[in-house]
Amino acid sequence: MRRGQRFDPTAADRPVLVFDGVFKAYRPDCPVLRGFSLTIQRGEFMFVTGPSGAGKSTLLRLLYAAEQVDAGRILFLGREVGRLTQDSVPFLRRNIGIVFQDFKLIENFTVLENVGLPLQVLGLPERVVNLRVGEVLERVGLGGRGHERASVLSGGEKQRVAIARAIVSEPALLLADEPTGNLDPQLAVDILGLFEDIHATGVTVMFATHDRSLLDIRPRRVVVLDEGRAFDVPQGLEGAALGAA
Amino acid sequence: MRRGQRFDPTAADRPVLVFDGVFKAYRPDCPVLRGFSLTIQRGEFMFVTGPSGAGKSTLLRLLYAAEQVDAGRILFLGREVGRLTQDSVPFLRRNIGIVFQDFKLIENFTVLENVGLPLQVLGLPERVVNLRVGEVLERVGLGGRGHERASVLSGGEKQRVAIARAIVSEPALLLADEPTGNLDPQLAVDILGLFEDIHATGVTVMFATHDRSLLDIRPRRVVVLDEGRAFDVPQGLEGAALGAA
Amino acid sequence: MNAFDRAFRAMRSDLEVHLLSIFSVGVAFVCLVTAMLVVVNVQHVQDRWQHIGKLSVYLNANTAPERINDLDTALRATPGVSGVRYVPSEEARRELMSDHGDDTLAALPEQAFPASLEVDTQEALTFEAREQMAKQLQILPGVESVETYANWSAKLATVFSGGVTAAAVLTLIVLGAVVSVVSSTIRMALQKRHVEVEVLKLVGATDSYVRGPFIVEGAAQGALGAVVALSLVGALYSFVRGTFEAHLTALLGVNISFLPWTLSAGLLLGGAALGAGAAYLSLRRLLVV
Amino acid sequence: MNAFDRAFRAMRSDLEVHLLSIFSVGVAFVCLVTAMLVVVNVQHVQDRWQHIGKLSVYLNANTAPERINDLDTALRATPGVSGVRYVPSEEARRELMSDHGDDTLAALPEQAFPASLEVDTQEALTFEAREQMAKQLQILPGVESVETYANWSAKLATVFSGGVTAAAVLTLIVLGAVVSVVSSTIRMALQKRHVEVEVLKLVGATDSYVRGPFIVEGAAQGALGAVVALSLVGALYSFVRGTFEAHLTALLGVNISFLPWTLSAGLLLGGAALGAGAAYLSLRRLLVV
Ligand SMILES: Nc1ncnc2c1ncn2[C@@H]1O[C@H](COP(=O)(O)OP(=O)(O)OP(=O)(O)O)[C@@H](O)[C@H]1O
Ligand SMILES: Nc1ncnc2c1ncn2[C@@H]1O[C@H](COP(=O)(O)OP(=O)(O)OP(=O)(O)O)[C@@H](O)[C@H]1O
Ligand SMILES: [Mg+2]
Ligand SMILES: [Mg+2]
Repeated sequence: MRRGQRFDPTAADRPVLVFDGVFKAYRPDCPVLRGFSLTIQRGEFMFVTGPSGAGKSTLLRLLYAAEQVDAGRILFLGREVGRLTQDSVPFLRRNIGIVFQDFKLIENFTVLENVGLPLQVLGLPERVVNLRVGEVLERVGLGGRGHERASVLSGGEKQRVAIARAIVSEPALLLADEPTGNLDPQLAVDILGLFEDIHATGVTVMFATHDRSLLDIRPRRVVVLDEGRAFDVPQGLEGAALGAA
Repeated sequence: MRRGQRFDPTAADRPVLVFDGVFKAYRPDCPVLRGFSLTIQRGEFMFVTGPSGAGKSTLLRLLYAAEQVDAGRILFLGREVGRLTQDSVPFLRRNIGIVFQDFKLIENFTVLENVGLPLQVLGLPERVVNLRVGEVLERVGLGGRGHERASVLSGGEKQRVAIARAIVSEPALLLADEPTGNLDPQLAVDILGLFEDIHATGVTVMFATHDRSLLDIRPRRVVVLDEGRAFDVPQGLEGAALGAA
Repeated sequence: MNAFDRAFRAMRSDLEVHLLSIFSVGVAFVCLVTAMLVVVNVQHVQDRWQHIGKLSVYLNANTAPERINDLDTALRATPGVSGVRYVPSEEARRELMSDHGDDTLAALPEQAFPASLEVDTQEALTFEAREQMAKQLQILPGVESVETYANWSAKLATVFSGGVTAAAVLTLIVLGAVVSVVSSTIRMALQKRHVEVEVLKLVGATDSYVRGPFIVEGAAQGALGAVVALSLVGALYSFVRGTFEAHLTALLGVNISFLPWTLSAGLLLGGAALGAGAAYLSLRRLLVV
Repeated sequence: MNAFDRAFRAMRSDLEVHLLSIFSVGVAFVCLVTAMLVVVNVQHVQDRWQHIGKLSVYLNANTAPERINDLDTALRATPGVSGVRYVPSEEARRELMSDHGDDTLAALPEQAFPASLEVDTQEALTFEAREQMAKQLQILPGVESVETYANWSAKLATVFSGGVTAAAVLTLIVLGAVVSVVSSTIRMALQKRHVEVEVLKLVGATDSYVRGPFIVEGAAQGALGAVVALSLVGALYSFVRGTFEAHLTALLGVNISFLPWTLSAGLLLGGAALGAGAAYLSLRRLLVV
């Protein structure tokens, strides 16, 4: 889909992602998202924050079609996610790199195999896959750990493997759900730097996190989810009226 | 074992936990713990910190006999953990409440069932179990969520269920492995408060975390693990010579 | 919740897999039940033939009626003999023909059917005593030959021991199949529930607490498999019995019967024990967490 | 890695469960293979009896040698007759006794064994033609009766159709058992690997990419199960053949034989198709992630 830019000169100007009045409720009495609207331009870097259970993960899940909206619509590159056929969902997901909050590593696969999965699925030759995976593991500080099984890794190492898998296929959109929750502060800053580097290559990034210290490092657009509503803070939380609640 | 105090007047003075020259290596070239020694008195509250992969989780796993030391010994209430027979390990674990870094919830059980497990295992009657579980869920802010399946919870909710399960059986020793990694700052402080309340009832607490802001809230004993060595900082990191890693 | 509740819960949540596995165990048991059914009925036939205590004293074609009378009287006086009946040549022919309805036999000339004295002996009489009696009768004048049906008994014994061997071989195969189905189901249940097992052990459950429900599940699979097999074969049996009973009774000389309830109950218990054992063995590795 | 590599990897990592399941499928197939073996051999016997085209013309005891000669000549001249042999009474007795080794028959008087003309007819001769011929022979003087063995053929046909029915019922049960074993294994493999499946789908794998290895595993289980059954029954067959060949050949009149390779190959392919189908069906739910 990224190649599509060449053929459609207006594509670069269109927002990469549009949430338009999205409602989502798992239980009727307690909706998670109530009329959530948001437009994200190509190449933006955006934080999503909010208290536990506010709906950050839900927002991302709707995006990669693991959940369906109850009302409203989500447009990714102009296409409505909720209307994709069963067969085209995999092609949507190939354009999105996702760091899952619970990592979702395959425990009995090696680190190499876990990280290489998005490339395997594309049918790339083994050699190319291994080369690319090796590079990415270096970037997350796990060079040389490729042949260990995912189950023996520490919490932070697993998280970095999950990050490596999300970026290995150079997706157009990167969704990171609490990707630094198990990392020490130094490593968290390093990983944030990695996301910024990737962002610098033109990738759109949505970064869901609780970590206020990360939000404060550089003023970025922040979306705060709370009680089913979203507050959009274009230039970071610094000085904004939202306290530490 | 807590009742044992009544019959052994010296027990209260004995350290609850002694690490004595503990070595542990998963790979021969790269030991995780090299001669780790530490004495923890009954009723202490202690942080364990260190960079990702430093061996925090390993330290705790050795304690509840999920791993064996390579050299040295660990004494819990005067008994050597590494020498416990297969049959007495369950009785060791009944005295320890553990919050696992990866939660270890049973996804297809309800929250009630997950939290009630340590009491079920003791053979307590259903009524007592439900009463106690209800109380504990209130304390972690999940009152009324008992009948949901663990798999539908958000990351932070899962973490709180894991905390509830660790404290439900009122253990003598509480091990918490990164128990606030998925919680927003406010909730993290609340949970730390919960641990302090429990600590106030005489429970010994070991709290492994990366979160520097938690370490700074109150000066506590901190053990910093790094490169296989431990640095013991009796009154918090404030002013100590250890920078941000 | 005790082990039964927990096992029941697990089986319900995985109902389809458990039903499939019970059916597989059942298919294995069907072979065994069928073989046992055959063995039981052959045993009946054999018992009947061994206890029927019949001797046929074939007479020379030209034996005088008085000699026959003498023989009759002598036989009746012999200890162990409970009845003697004279069957003339024509009657023998008729009897044989009505028994077999076979045209080939009809073609045989009348001389093929010698007159005989049919001797019924007391049931208590041993096989050896009858053979002895037959030897003594053989040398009497007018007696052509004596048939003790030892031959038939021997044949039946061969069939019977063949049946028993087949049943034994089948039992082994079935044991293997049941153990393999149950252990693969349990192993997979274990893999599926490995988090549950791990968590249970970490919160202080003893090995027996963890194992309990799996063993109950194994036992239930074995027992229910046996029930499935008994029902299937039972249904088949009543169908066969309903349709062919007359023929079978005529052919075998005894009413066919289903497995006695003791054997059925034994199968059920055996299935349960086997399933529990298979589960227990598959769980051995579980001891280490 | 293609679907085969991935399936192979999964089966290796779960070797025991897969072996157990293959064995269970094998046991189910053993029943089928055995039934087929019986059917195939009964078919051979039936073919042989239907084509053997033998007639026995039993002669009256007092038929003069010239009449026998006349009959012989007349028979040889009949179209469709390929050979005639005269079996006198004593020879008939000897033959029967050597065939059956039965003492009861020895007790029969010589008259029980009428002399006969054994007529061999050409194989091409239909059943009806032989019956017709028998009717015509029947009314000739000196002929006591004519045996066309139609009776035997009819009996064999009954046994054969019984065998076919049994094989069909068994086929159904076996299909059920194979499908149940394979689908429970696949379902459980799926449950065990649900994280793998979920992750694959989330990183953009198509449904067919996800399904591939499971279907390969199902097919492998079905096919290997058939191989196990063929080997087991094959081993049993060669043992039986080695030990009892002479008896069986004498009894049946034909050499017993194993399943033709086409049928064996068919079983193998059928097993694979069945396994793949069962796997496919169990995977249907997988479509939704
Ligand atoms: N599949 C589901 N079924 C029912 N309820 C669900 C489901 N998934 C999420 N929820 C509920 O929806 C709410 C929002 O969940 P979500 O995972 O989006 O929160 P979050 O903002 O990611 O929280 P956290 O920071 O704790 O991860 C939670 O209360 C959760 O229990
Ligand atoms: N079972 C195992 N086999 C091999 N290596 C292991 C095993 N468990 C842990 N390790 C390795 O030992 C090191 C320490 O792991 P541990 O989980 O104790 O780290 P940690 O301090 O908890 O890190 P984190 O903050 O990331 O959770 C890591 O490099 C990890 O890969
Ligand atoms: Mg979340
Ligand atoms: Mg850890």
